[in-house]
Amino acid sequence: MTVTDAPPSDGVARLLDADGTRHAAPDHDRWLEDLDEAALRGLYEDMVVVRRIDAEATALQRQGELALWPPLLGQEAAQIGSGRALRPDDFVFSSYREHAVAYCRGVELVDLVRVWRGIAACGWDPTAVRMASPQVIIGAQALHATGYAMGVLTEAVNASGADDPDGPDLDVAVAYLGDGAMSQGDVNESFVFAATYQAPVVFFCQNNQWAISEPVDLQSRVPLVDRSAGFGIPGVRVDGNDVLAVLAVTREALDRARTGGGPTFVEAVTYRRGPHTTADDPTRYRDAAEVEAWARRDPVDRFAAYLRGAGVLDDDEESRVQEAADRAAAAVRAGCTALRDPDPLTVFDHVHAQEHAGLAAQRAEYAQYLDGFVDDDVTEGQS
Amino acid sequence: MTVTDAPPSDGVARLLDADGTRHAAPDHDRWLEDLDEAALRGLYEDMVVVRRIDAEATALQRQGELALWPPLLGQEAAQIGSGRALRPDDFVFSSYREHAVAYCRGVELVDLVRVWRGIAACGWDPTAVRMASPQVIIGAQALHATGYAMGVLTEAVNASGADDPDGPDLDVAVAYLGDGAMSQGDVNESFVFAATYQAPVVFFCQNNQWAISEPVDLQSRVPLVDRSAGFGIPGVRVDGNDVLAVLAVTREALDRARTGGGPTFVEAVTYRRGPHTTADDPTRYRDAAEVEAWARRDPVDRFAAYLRGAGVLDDDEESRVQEAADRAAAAVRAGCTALRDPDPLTVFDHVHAQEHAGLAAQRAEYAQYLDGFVDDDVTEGQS
Amino acid sequence: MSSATVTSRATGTTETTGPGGAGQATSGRAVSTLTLSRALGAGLRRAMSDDEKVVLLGEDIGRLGGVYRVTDGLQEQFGRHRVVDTPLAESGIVGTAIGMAFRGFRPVVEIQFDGFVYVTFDQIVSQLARMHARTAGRVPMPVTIRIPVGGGIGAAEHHSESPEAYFAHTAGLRVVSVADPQDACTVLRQAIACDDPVIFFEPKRRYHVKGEVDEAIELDAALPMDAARVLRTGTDVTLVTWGGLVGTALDAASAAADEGVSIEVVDLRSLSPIDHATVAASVRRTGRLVVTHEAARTCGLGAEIAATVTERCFEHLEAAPLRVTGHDVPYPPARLEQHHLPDLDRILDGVDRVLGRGGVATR
Amino acid sequence: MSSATVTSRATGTTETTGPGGAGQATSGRAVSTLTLSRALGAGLRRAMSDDEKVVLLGEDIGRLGGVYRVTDGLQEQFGRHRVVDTPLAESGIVGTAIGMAFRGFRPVVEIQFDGFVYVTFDQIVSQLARMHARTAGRVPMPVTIRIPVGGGIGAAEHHSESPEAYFAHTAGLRVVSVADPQDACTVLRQAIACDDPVIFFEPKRRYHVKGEVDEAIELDAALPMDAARVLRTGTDVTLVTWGGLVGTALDAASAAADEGVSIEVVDLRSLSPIDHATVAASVRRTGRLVVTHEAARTCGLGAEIAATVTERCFEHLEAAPLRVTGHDVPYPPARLEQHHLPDLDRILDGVDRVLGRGGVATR
Ligand SMILES: Cc1ncc(C[n+]2csc(CCOP(=O)(O)OP(=O)(O)O)c2C)c(N)n1
Ligand SMILES: Cc1ncc(C[n+]2csc(CCOP(=O)(O)OP(=O)(O)O)c2C)c(N)n1
Ligand SMILES: [Mg+2]
Ligand SMILES: [Mg+2]
Repeated sequence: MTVTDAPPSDGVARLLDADGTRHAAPDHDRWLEDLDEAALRGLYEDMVVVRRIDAEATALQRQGELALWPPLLGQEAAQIGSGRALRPDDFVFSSYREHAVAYCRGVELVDLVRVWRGIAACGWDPTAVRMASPQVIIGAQALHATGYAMGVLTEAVNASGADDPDGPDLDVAVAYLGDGAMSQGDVNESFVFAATYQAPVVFFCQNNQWAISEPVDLQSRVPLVDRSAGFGIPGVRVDGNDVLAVLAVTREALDRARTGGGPTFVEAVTYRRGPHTTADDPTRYRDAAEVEAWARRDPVDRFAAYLRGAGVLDDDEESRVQEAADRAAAAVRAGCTALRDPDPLTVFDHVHAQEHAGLAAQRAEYAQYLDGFVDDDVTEGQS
Repeated sequence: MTVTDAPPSDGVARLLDADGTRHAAPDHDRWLEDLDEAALRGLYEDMVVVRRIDAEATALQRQGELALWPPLLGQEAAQIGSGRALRPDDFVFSSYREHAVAYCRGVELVDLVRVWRGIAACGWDPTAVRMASPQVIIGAQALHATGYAMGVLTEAVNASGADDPDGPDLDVAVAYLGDGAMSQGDVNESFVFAATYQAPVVFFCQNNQWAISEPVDLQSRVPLVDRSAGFGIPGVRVDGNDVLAVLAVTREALDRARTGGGPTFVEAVTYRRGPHTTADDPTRYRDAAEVEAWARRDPVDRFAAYLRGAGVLDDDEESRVQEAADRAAAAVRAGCTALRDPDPLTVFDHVHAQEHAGLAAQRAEYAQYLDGFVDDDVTEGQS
Repeated sequence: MSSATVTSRATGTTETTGPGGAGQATSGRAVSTLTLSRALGAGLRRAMSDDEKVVLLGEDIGRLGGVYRVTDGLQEQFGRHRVVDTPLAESGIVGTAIGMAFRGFRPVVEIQFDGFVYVTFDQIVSQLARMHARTAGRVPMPVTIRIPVGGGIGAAEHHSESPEAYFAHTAGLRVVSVADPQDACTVLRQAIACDDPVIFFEPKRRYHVKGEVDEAIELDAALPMDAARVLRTGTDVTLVTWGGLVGTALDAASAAADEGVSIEVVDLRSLSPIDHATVAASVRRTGRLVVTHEAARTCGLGAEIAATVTERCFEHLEAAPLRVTGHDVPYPPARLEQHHLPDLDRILDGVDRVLGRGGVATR
Repeated sequence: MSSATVTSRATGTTETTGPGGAGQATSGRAVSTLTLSRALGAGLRRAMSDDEKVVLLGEDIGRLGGVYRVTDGLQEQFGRHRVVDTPLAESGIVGTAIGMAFRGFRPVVEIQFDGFVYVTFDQIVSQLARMHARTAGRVPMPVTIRIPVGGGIGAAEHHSESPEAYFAHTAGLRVVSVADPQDACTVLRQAIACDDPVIFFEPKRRYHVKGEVDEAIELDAALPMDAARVLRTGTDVTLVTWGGLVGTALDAASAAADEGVSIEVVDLRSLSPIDHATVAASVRRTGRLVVTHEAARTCGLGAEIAATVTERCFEHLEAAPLRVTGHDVPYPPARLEQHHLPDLDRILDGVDRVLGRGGVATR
């Protein structure tokens, strides 16, 4: 492996330069000691696969199979690096673009697209994969993560009987949020609560430079990483296109939370290379040159270059990985196109956990209405 | 005057010790150069008068003349020092406890108690005194102040034609808020907006250590003054019981805003010596010892000691001031007890600026209803 | 306009405690006399003792015991991790309660006053109300939001609101309102035990009303949380209300009886779902409906009740359902609130009008 | 339940553009054909040209021109101090707009989608709506809040809401809803010119509907913002709706006419105040009322309209007013929205039922 000593000079934790050069950084490296070649290849495969899935979903949207898709192109390292740092018992509260995090949580491939096909509000069972439904209301999930973490603490206190459990080993809640989300009241309130209770929560902000058409400097004239200190929460800025650095800082943040050290704020500096969603036209508000510049800092290329230099990746491995990616994409496509629309009456399902007389009456009324349309000589329809 | 050189060592801007010893502090003193003896006596009189008004209002509440009163006892320096720093054309957006600020704005004495007698939602004409109605929803006013300041900037830009008006002399909006308010989303959003637009607004936070029964460390584990930097807003911590220091830092902050330097956050460290409101019983949640300790740092006593030491205050002047205070209190009392309940139909007034058919009908209906009660042989009632 | 000399038909405005455990199954235990606010505290204590997943969140609920002392003593008993004084941020309170529910807790949130609920509106209507549906039933939200509600107490701005229609219009929530100490204790326990989010309204003006309370009543045997109840039978007019106006409605019924008008008083109790069956059954008997509430008239619950009763009882109605409500104005300053709130006279005026007798206004 | 094969009675679902400037006084200028979204932009441009105190605030409204391109080109024309891209915080947007109104501006706020309005609910209902009353008329709040509203566009969660009842229930606000390009342009200009805060709903599903628009219409001569209008006269049933369902209602009326049923269609336009006079006059002629809206039924505007019509037209009603609405559910995923939204068939079913003909369900 090529490892140079030059530390990054911009206050950003970085282990890999854009060209794949690896820097030694003892503070971060100690969180990566277990990474053998297989693990490195695993990270690479993860990034390639989620990029391929993302491209496939974008294509599915263009073909009318999905109603909408928010591409993650460019944010693979931020999402895989952080997602792979988590323990199975941690719990993720994300925004809508964290497909790669969901992938890390073990969400079934087809489940990644259910929401975007317009057939469900949540594609998976949050309790099974320990990841909440994608949140559309910007920032709301930061409070959910904080409350979850408060619950983790309460449980620990109840279990130990002590006010400050000794040498705890806590599950951690992770809130994913964007640069735009930093302006929402809810996010700032979540910092207040997390700090007050020293809750085991990590705020992972992907600063992808844009909130739809708004550049990050409209949200803040100082680096986002500076925000948390004023709430009493340590902040760390990491190169979000460097999967190793992201993995390291996330592991450190998780460890702090796990051991009773309270919340951490991570700003992962990255870039949304695609449109905000498939409904967006970014050429209206940003320059091709900027997009180009960030393409040269691409997280996947960078990691590939490093791995090739380190002899961990060769052409054979590359084609194996590409095949895995193609298989994943094919699975997404096949799964997606096979998805059927839900039964009409499911509109009424799960609105309440216990029967609600008013809604039960509406359901019966609507069922009767639908029955009025049934052609007696037609056999029962699809689904 | 006794002026020592020992600077305060706790990061808090302070010119007067609790015993009235005056420190030299060139950075702050330069904002006080115009203060002659008359001005110093004026500040003292202000503080004594508002303390007396506050006591009278508390008494009026105990006697059933007011429905409620939130005493400012202990916060006179913070409010007079900042209130007297303002220009007439600045605009104040306050919370509910800023009676002394309202006094500085020239609000009529009786108008201070209208709201608390339960006969009006705002005691004065905000456009006349350039101070909005007291805000009850914690933190909401911080956004109003910020928007007002954005408007000031917009006007300046429109007037000058230039994007960044040269050598501006802007009106400033001042938001008063409490330590508890620092946790509200709206306050944090106001920091975002103020920073983004570099609006001429000063956030003046009276950290009086308590939000009803909650100590400030429940809101933040780090000093409140640290909050603003992470939004890109300079913060300054001042001894809120030192009227000179408060005056100096507020003047500086206003000057920054006025000249295009953008927002400032001021944390004035003070103490709410009385109950949260007359409905509160603080003995349930705080110790007499703490209250005692803060009584020894009293802002009025401190300033009196300094002025006496400096030969600006003597017994004659003191009785003149006390008489002025008594006159003000008497005026409040006389004005208050003379206030009559509003006419019933004013319930419908000013809900809309232009006639609203639905409400007009309700008004007519209710007027007719009231007319049904009129005893023909009784002459028209009170009010 | 000249102010009118108002002569009330009421002989007095003595607080009634309501019928207490009407329709409640008691388990035979000794009952004690409690104020409504103490009864709420008793309900909370029992819910917390029964289920360690019950936690309380709110401003000033710990050492102070809440501004109405409802949680008095609970932090001492259950510790500061189960009775949690929160930072001053309501969206934060409800948002973190949602997170705790994700972790399996049953948070009970106190919003200090009705007027402070709007800053957390999104967390209630977009998050709390929808999470169970959003997750296809995987993540229930057994969160109870306690809100002191309504006027009549001479309070400052934002302390006398009646926001129930906002929540009754919001799918996914349940909304209840209690009017007497026994209901306060029992329905609060039912709300906490319910797997759906519940907006729980506590009428401020009745916090000090006393009544007999059996804290240990069997929840399943008690009148269900979503049932209305007839508090007084009558034959001429059905009078529907809830919460703070229940006492006034009963007083009105007494006063009307003296004049020979028989009013059936229905305490709606549940505002979502609305027990339309009970209301409609009553209106089918009386042929006339008056609904009274403190909230503004337009799009208030009165409209929903009137519309549904008309749908269900059209052939039985002798007159159009009539609403006696707060005006479409921001809650007025305290000294004017009696001209905003329905009182005994306005209710009787409404009753007269629905009976075609003109009412005060046109007498 | 087995899914049903749905056979629509509609021959097609062609978009109608509505009657354009029905009831509008034109100043004789040449008109142009615009989509509803362009008509809104034209209205904004004119309001900004007429009054330099008009400023726009919102997310992505500048360079991007808004996600629906309503503000396209306005920042270029008026500069970034009058067309202000804001940080991503709706409470901040409305709160600062209030502050700007204090300074004498007439802010026009864009909330990007209906579902994002709840995070600024307090600033709207506790601050904006009350400031004029709070200050005894000293501080008017001429703030217009533009909200793309409603469903039928296959959108993601929180992008298809119909929150009008929340605002119609809030004293101090005006609430309007437009359905065609001419109204879009004119009513938006009227809203901006109004000294009261106005919630201005833009039906998303009609953004692309085209119609003739006279941008320069005299505001005072035009149909007032708070008036309803009869879009199609009829004798059997009055059908009241607004915004996104106006086109559907007109289609339904056409379809019904083919079957011999004469429907009078009222575009309510103003949701606060409601022009009850126009509605009641129509119901007095027809004897029957159907109200249709996308929002949930319980405590929706339909209840208010039904209740008020019953109050005013009791003797004229042949049947109970009937509501055809969204269900009391969170807005469903896009592929199910057709089972939530009233459509032509559900409206006709309601018409049949109010005519005592059973309707689809019981045929
Ligand atoms: C409360 C709210 N306001 C506005 C929106 C519309 N909206 C959706 S995504 C987005 C930008 C978010 O930017 P950022 O937080 O940086 O996340 P990114 O999309 O870059 O991942 C906006 C404004 C929303 N979903 N919720
Ligand atoms: C949104 C909101 N939540 C709660 C309250 C109730 N409340 C009134 S004052 C107060 C404490 C405020 O503390 P702080 O901001 O420190 O101001 P202080 O009273 O000390 O001047 C609380 C919780 C409120 N008025 N508004
Ligand atoms: Mg972003
Ligand atoms: Mg305080």
